[in-house]
Amino acid sequence: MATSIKKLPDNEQVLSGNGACGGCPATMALRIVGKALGPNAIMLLTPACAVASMGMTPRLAYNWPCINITFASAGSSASGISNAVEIMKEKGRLQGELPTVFSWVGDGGTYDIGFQALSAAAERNENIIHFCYNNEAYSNTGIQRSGATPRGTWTTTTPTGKRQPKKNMAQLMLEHNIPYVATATVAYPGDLYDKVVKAKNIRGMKYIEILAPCYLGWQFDMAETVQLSRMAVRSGAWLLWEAENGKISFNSPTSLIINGKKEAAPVDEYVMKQGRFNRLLKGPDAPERIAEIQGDIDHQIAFMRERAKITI
Amino acid sequence: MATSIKKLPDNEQVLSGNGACGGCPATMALRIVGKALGPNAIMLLTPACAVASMGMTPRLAYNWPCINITFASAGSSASGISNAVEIMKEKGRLQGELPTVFSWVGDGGTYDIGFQALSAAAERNENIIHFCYNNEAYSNTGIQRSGATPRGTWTTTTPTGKRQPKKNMAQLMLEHNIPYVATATVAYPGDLYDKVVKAKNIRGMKYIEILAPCYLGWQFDMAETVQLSRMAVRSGAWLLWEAENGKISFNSPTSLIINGKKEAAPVDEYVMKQGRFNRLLKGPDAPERIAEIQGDIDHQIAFMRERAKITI
Amino acid sequence: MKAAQVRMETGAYAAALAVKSARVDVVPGYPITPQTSIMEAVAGMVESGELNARFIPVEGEHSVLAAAVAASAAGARVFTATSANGLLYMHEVLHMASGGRLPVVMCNVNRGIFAPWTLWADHQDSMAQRDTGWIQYHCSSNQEVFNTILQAFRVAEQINIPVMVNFDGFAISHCLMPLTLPAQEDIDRFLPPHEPEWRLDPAHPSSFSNVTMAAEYAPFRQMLSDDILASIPLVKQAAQEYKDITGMWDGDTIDTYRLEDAEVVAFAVNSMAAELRLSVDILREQGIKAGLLRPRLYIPFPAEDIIKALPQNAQVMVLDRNYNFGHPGGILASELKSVLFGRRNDITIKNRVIGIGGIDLTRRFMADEIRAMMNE
Amino acid sequence: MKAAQVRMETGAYAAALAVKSARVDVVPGYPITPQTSIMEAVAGMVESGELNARFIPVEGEHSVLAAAVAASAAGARVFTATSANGLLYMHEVLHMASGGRLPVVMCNVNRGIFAPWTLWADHQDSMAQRDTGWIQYHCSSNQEVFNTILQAFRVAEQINIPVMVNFDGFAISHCLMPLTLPAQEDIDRFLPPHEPEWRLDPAHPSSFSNVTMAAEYAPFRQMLSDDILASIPLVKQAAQEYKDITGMWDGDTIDTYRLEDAEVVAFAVNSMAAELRLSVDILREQGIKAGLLRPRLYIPFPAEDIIKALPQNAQVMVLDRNYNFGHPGGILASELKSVLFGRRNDITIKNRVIGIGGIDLTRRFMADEIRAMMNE
Amino acid sequence: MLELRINGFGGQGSVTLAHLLAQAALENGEQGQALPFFGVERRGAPVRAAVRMSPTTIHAHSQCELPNYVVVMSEKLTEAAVNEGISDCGTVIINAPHAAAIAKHTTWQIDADAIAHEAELFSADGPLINIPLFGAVCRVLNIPQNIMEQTILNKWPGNSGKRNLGAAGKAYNTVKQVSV
Amino acid sequence: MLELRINGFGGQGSVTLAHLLAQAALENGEQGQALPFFGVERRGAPVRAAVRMSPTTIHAHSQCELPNYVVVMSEKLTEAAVNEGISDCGTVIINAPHAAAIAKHTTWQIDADAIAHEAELFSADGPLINIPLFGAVCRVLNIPQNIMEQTILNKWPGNSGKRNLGAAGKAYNTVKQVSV
Amino acid sequence: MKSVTKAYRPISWPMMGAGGDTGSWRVHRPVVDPQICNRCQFCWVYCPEAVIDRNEITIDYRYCKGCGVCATECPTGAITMVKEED
Amino acid sequence: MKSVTKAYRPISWPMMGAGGDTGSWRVHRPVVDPQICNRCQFCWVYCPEAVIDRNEITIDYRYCKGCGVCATECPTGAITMVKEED
Ligand SMILES: Cc1ncc(C[n+]2csc(CCOP(=O)(O)OP(=O)(O)O)c2C)c(N)n1
Ligand SMILES: Cc1ncc(C[n+]2csc(CCOP(=O)(O)OP(=O)(O)O)c2C)c(N)n1
Ligand code: SF4
Ligand code: SF4
Ligand code: SF4
Ligand code: SF4
Ligand code: SF4
Ligand code: SF4
Ligand SMILES: [Mg+2]
Ligand SMILES: [Mg+2]
Repeated sequence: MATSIKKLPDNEQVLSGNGACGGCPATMALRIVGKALGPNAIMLLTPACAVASMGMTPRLAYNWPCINITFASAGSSASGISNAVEIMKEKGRLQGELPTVFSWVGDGGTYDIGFQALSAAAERNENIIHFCYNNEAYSNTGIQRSGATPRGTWTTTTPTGKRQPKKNMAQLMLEHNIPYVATATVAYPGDLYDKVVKAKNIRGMKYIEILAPCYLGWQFDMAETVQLSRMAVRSGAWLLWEAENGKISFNSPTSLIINGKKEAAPVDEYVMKQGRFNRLLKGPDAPERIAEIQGDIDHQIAFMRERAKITI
Repeated sequence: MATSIKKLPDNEQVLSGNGACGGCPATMALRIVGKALGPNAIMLLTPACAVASMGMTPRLAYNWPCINITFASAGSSASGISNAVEIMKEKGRLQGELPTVFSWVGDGGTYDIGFQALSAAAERNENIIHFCYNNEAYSNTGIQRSGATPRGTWTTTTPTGKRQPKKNMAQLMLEHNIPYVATATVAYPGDLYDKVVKAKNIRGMKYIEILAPCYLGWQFDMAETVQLSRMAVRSGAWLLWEAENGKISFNSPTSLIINGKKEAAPVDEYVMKQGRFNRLLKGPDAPERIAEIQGDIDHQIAFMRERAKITI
Repeated sequence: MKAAQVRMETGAYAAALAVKSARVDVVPGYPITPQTSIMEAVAGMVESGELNARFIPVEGEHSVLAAAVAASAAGARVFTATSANGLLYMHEVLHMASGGRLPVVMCNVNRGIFAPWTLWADHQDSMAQRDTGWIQYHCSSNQEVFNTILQAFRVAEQINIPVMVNFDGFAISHCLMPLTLPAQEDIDRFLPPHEPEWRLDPAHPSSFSNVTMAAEYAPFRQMLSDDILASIPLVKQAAQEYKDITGMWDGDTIDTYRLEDAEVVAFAVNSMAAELRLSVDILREQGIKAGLLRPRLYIPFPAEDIIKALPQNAQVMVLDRNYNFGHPGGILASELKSVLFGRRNDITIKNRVIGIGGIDLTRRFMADEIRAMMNE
Repeated sequence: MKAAQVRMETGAYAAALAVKSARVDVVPGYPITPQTSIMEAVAGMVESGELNARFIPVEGEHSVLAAAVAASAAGARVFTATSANGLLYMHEVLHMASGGRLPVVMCNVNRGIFAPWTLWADHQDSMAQRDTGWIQYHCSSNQEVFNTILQAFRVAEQINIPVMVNFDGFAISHCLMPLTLPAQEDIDRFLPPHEPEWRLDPAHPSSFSNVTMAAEYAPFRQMLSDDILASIPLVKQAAQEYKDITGMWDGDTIDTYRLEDAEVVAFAVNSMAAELRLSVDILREQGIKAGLLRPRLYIPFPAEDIIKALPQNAQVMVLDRNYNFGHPGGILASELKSVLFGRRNDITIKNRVIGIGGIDLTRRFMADEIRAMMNE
Repeated sequence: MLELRINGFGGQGSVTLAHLLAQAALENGEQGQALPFFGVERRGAPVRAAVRMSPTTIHAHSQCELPNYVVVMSEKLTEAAVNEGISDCGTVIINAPHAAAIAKHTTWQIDADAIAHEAELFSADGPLINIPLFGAVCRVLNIPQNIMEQTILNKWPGNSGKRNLGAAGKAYNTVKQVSV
Repeated sequence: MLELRINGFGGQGSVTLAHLLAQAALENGEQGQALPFFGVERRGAPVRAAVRMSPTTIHAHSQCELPNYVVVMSEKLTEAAVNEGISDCGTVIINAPHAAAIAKHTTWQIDADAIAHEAELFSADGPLINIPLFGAVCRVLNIPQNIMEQTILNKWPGNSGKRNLGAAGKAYNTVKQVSV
Repeated sequence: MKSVTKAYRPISWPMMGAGGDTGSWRVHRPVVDPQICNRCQFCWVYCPEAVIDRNEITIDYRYCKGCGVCATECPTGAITMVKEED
Repeated sequence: MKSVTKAYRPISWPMMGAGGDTGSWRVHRPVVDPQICNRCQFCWVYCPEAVIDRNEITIDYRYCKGCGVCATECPTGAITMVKEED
């Protein structure tokens, strides 16, 4: 059972009056992450909504030491910091607990331009946590396609719908054989909290990806942010799982879908709620388009069900 | 059954008197690749031994149109070329068969600095073949560690032995859900030839990785190049497999090891033949070090055996 | 001249329309503010079929230009666009494009660079690329952006050197202004299809950029240096022929305003140079004989045209929107001094760096600056 | 002064020994010829425990510098090294390092750039980075490489600006020469531990390089420009104190040879400047009053020291090992002209670009060049 | 050259309003320019846009420091907008049910919200006030009503265009100068 | 300043030979410099290295165009090596069983292969000829034998050093000038 | 080595309202009815702005952006969104 | 658009001996004994230099580098490596 809401700690690392859109799922998620990490951490950010939201010099909305770095560099810069604090501690120039070094990066900075440095950090098993808050597009520049954009999605660079399915990023990180990989989303704060606490206490490379339904990019009413997050999980469009040392376990409610205790909701409702899909579903080809989206989801569920059986 | 040696075509795309070391496995492999691709192809090269071997301006040892590109760029530059030739053909500016666009890249240019562009090309399912000739190090610069260097290997940047296991690159490409992925090595030319012919006739992204035992980096007698390639396969240090649309099948002799018809040879002989390992195996910790290497191999065999069972 | 069409367009969309008019084959792209609007427009044109080309949405700018140069080597006409850190990230490939003599045309929508982050215009991004071997234009209006991209393809393909077309982020890229679109036949006359004399061709296998010994390498570089200078007459010719065909003129290597009798010459590029016309008028009203010299071509630096154009004993007020680190002031001032050294000792050069990180440059502010510089 | 030790070392190994002597904390690295030898030496020292530091073998140079600047922001003393395309690939992060005022020290082992590929020395790689806001030294011997790296850390940490230490590939990096190693206590006295006044510290949370409006952004950039110039006295001080402590002297911002009464002044940097001493001797034997002025500090450009040092009416022969695209000739010549404009009209400047892509520069060849330039 | 600044909140459609006004200038046989200021503002945060009209080519590319006209899309912003800068004897146009005259400045008032409501023009953030405001500003700038209407029809051919016409026309005819 | 060029094949140990000579200069109280030329050559391809010795600081950093001494590691290369450049009345040292005198140049001969064989100094490519050649060149340059030996022992403390001493010493004493 | 200049670095410091007085962005205002509220804290946990007091279930209107997430997620319907009157 | 200059590009053309007369690199020379050879073509397929005639099983010594792979892979021992005499 995930930690209950009432048991979540009081500390707030995300300060009120930040620069994010109302209802921002990334900010929502970061608040929970902050409760799990606490103040003794160093945050890295690549250009993204999270940067536009953090306040402009000299004002800061996050209550951590933060460093903005070049877009491709989360994996390498985080490695630089974690090596720096460790050697400075060894040499006695730092006192107290080692801070947790974590990157807070969008899907563009994770799936695309930042993937190489991230993959290399995983290969070196650097002692960092990489968070990907995934809003399935380049939101900060106005919604362009990314490697995380699902097939059939409208973006400004795929006006008739993206042709290729998204990368299965969390699985790719899993196949790097790192000690911890997890997926989460804003509708399940207790689940997210527990995963971050777990990651914080594991040495080596950790990857946590958080689905972040963005009303601006996905085109729904901002008040529905958490609803969309929940629908994504219930329809199987987003799967909740974690893997310690390569062993996958699914988290509720995804676990129910995986082990057949519960049917995944058909994707229609989820899709129709979002302008990024439904604007392309007004033509006669709507049924095939929906079927394609449903097909990608079904494939992913079936695949991960099998993949989880490998426990070597 | 793989195509027999006598049935391999006569055409030579690699010309005699090239600049490679005697006994170069990369050149050996490229010769076979050339027989499969034929002359109607465009070759991309990132800085590597293959470039030092191709002759200096104005002399060229490869009988294809070739382009040298920046180190990180195989995936993106190949995409540029394949899109260029296709649109020019559409517009009637190119006649005849579309040429095969392929990259000939080392492990450094594939596992490390080139991984991002390669991964993105896979996500876009570009119509190219990416070949990785894997000599498990940065050979052209004098043997430094790469993401392909196995744990326990001496290189100039890991003088006491690399601490981390190598990336499972071919599997990572498989998890990108591209139409074709294959592994090969120089000791099995027929197997390599067949895989390249297959790749050539599939539309979309193809990845073929070729283990290339390099006497200079691995530190053995150059005449033994093919022997080492064979030992790598027999010991299970290198697995021969291919995957069409995600369905993995193993090739002989790896298939025999996988389905238990044949024991993998213990790694000792393979390791002891190579200076890059045995120079670190003179101390009392030799047994553990060898056990660690054997452990990585056993794990890989067991894992791929299971992974192959997923046919979704 | 066929009937042209006038419409209201942003600078970014004007660029996209030029790409369409140039019948480009391949456009690799990646988003970055304020350039993104160009890529969005091009992607839209390609998907709608309005433009028969391939749009390649790669994963970062290093790959954008890597895809572009390779497509160019394959014989395609290639365009791309970027800004600020996107341009910086391309740096390695910028050198490859010029060294390899690949005639790619790229828009850089000028924006200040990281660190720290800024979204707004200054010229550090493109001027920091001055040693990469690209020809560089600076535009001061939407119309000039459109016109220059077409002229750039012509020059690039004639001399086999890539060309960068710079214009300010927001002040031009997001500024809605009237745009005159010449008839497509006129444009086709001005810019015939790309006919490279070399390309990657299986029928004639040859290789590009192998390792090269100094004896061959040095002459390649010398030729590049020479040909960049040799592009000046081509730039003039392109401007002239474009005028003959479309009737439009933005200047050739330089553009001047009330310069003939000027005693005080404002020297600047890009959108601030347009605004400076109004500053010149203000100064003239105040009884100061002011004028404007705007290098439209920044690389190659049009030294001879500038030396010819500058009135005797003029005070030249160079307004840089960039820093020349290691020297006081900006890059334009330093380049101007270097070309006037020993040739125009009559000229006084004064210099200020203004407008960094998007500080708004109004006609009044710049007129005041120039007046202040006079008493220095 | 404690007893020093003399040994034969290559320039690359001399650099690694300086890193060890500076007690560096973090060294991210990636191989590239001819720099690789430095990283191999450092990796060896770290694994053997000779140097208590972290070596991070990242996957490419963009990541090398990204790891370096971040480690520096965390408060570590950071070194790295690269060459040619490795340096070009870092370009975006070079700007971040200076804009963020992070005192990283990096060796660039000069090598010509792609396209096409060359392995041998010229200076296009580092000089194309002149607008990135780094302080740049050029060294002309193994000993100077060692000495300069230590001085560079001092200056970088005093003024919070990254420093690039340049020396030629092979001619210096792979040249075995006698090297004098001062005692470690002397070095520790010269270079105390790094005490940054700001770092990423959970006890005092603060953020680095958020989006910044022009009103704050512009002053940051102005300060960077000012502080780069303000480093000149620190460079001199460092050279002087290093001399006081170790007895060794390579010049401060500039280094001269037989300059006082010279009528013909050779002006060049790096290893060719060492060889030029012999050319000067040859010319003197031929009755030509030749001398040498070698900027040891390239950025900031030591304008005042050069203006002071140049004899009246001298002919300055600038020998560039790089191209200043868009202008005839090389970058050094153009920078020298710009600083002499209006200040030393007595000086004649002539310029040639030589040694591109590793063309061997012998004392005789350069003496001949200079003689030829005299009759131009 | 006529200079105008729009002050509003993100989501109120200030960019479209600026574009419409520049389009109207062209339609009216003049040169027009719309130059919004873009930042990292989110929906709800204050935003600005510059508009210029001139019979001759417009070379200015800066924001309008001292515009002849200031359009205030929400009365909350009135004071801030005026303090931001306006030419002496410049004119202010305020969207509000009722507005007080601004000292030393000709002041016009229009209830764009009400008109939008009536015409059932809505966006996620409430009434689409930029259409009526466009009508009102055209009136204040003495741009003929038919030009104003043509501009709308060019932008929205078809029904939405028609609905907009009504609202804009109503505003064109009801915007009134506030007497001191 | 004394300048010397080594011409050999990749794998023959020309770099080590150059380093040893430069070390010997230091050992001998002079300044030394070893400057091999690096390219993309593979084992077996022709290679070059420059060596300089001087009582005063060495500023030269170029390859040796017209060296005073040329060391030819394989007689196959003799002609090429001499044509590459040598000062008038420069000296040539050739590794060969027997060698003919080179016109206008003092010529020395040493059978380094034989000596290496004898001393059982082998590498992957055959006999390790650079050790005996080092001895021979020292003799020709009049570097005292003890300096030569000290240089070897500094580089290879321990047994391999000893074995090398023998071979180098033998060469030191058997290298002979070829009479014309 | 100690720095001799106070390097002018682009540094920022934590504060509320780093993004401005974001309360002014509101179009609708969330109003809690304490009678109906059951103190489940759902609104608190989902509020991206951290403006809800988890114990009092009161809202800091200086910064509340009026996104309405709290109202949507409230299981008891204790929160209603009312139009801001300007 | 047609180019007006013959752009001086770094182009190379296919030719044998692009890496030089690589035969001179040889330390040992492979010698085939036609009596023993069974024409299996193993040597041909593994030769990195493409200097073995697959039918005649003869070797082009201009370029053979003497790596010895052919000799090692020859199943019949028909190839022996003999020291090059200079
Ligand atoms: C090298 C470089 N390229 C492009 C950009 C422009 N850029 C800034 S934010 C951004 C989008 C980031 O997308 P993502 O990582 O998914 O984060 P999100 O905006 O969606 O939160 C882009 C493309 C940049 N700052 N640097
Ligand atoms: C950006 C950049 N970084 C580094 C290099 C230097 N470099 C050239 S070849 C090479 C090694 C390539 O290794 P790999 O790809 O494995 O090919 P191999 O040499 O092993 O055949 C390196 C590091 C370069 N040319 N460009
Ligand atoms: S665009 Fe989406 S992700 Fe970005 S700040 Fe707004 S709500 Fe958050
Ligand atoms: S080093 Fe190895 S891979 Fe490189 S050319 Fe030589 S044999 Fe081939
Ligand atoms: S969600 Fe509703 S019921 Fe629960 S605490 Fe908030 S207001 Fe009360
Ligand atoms: S409306 Fe949004 S910001 Fe305001 S309290 Fe509710 S959730 Fe928080
Ligand atoms: S020795 Fe090597 S190169 Fe020569 S023929 Fe045999 S395999 Fe080919
Ligand atoms: S491998 Fe041996 S037997 Fe087979 S063809 Fe070659 S030489 Fe003959
Ligand atoms: Mg995103
Ligand atoms: Mg390799």
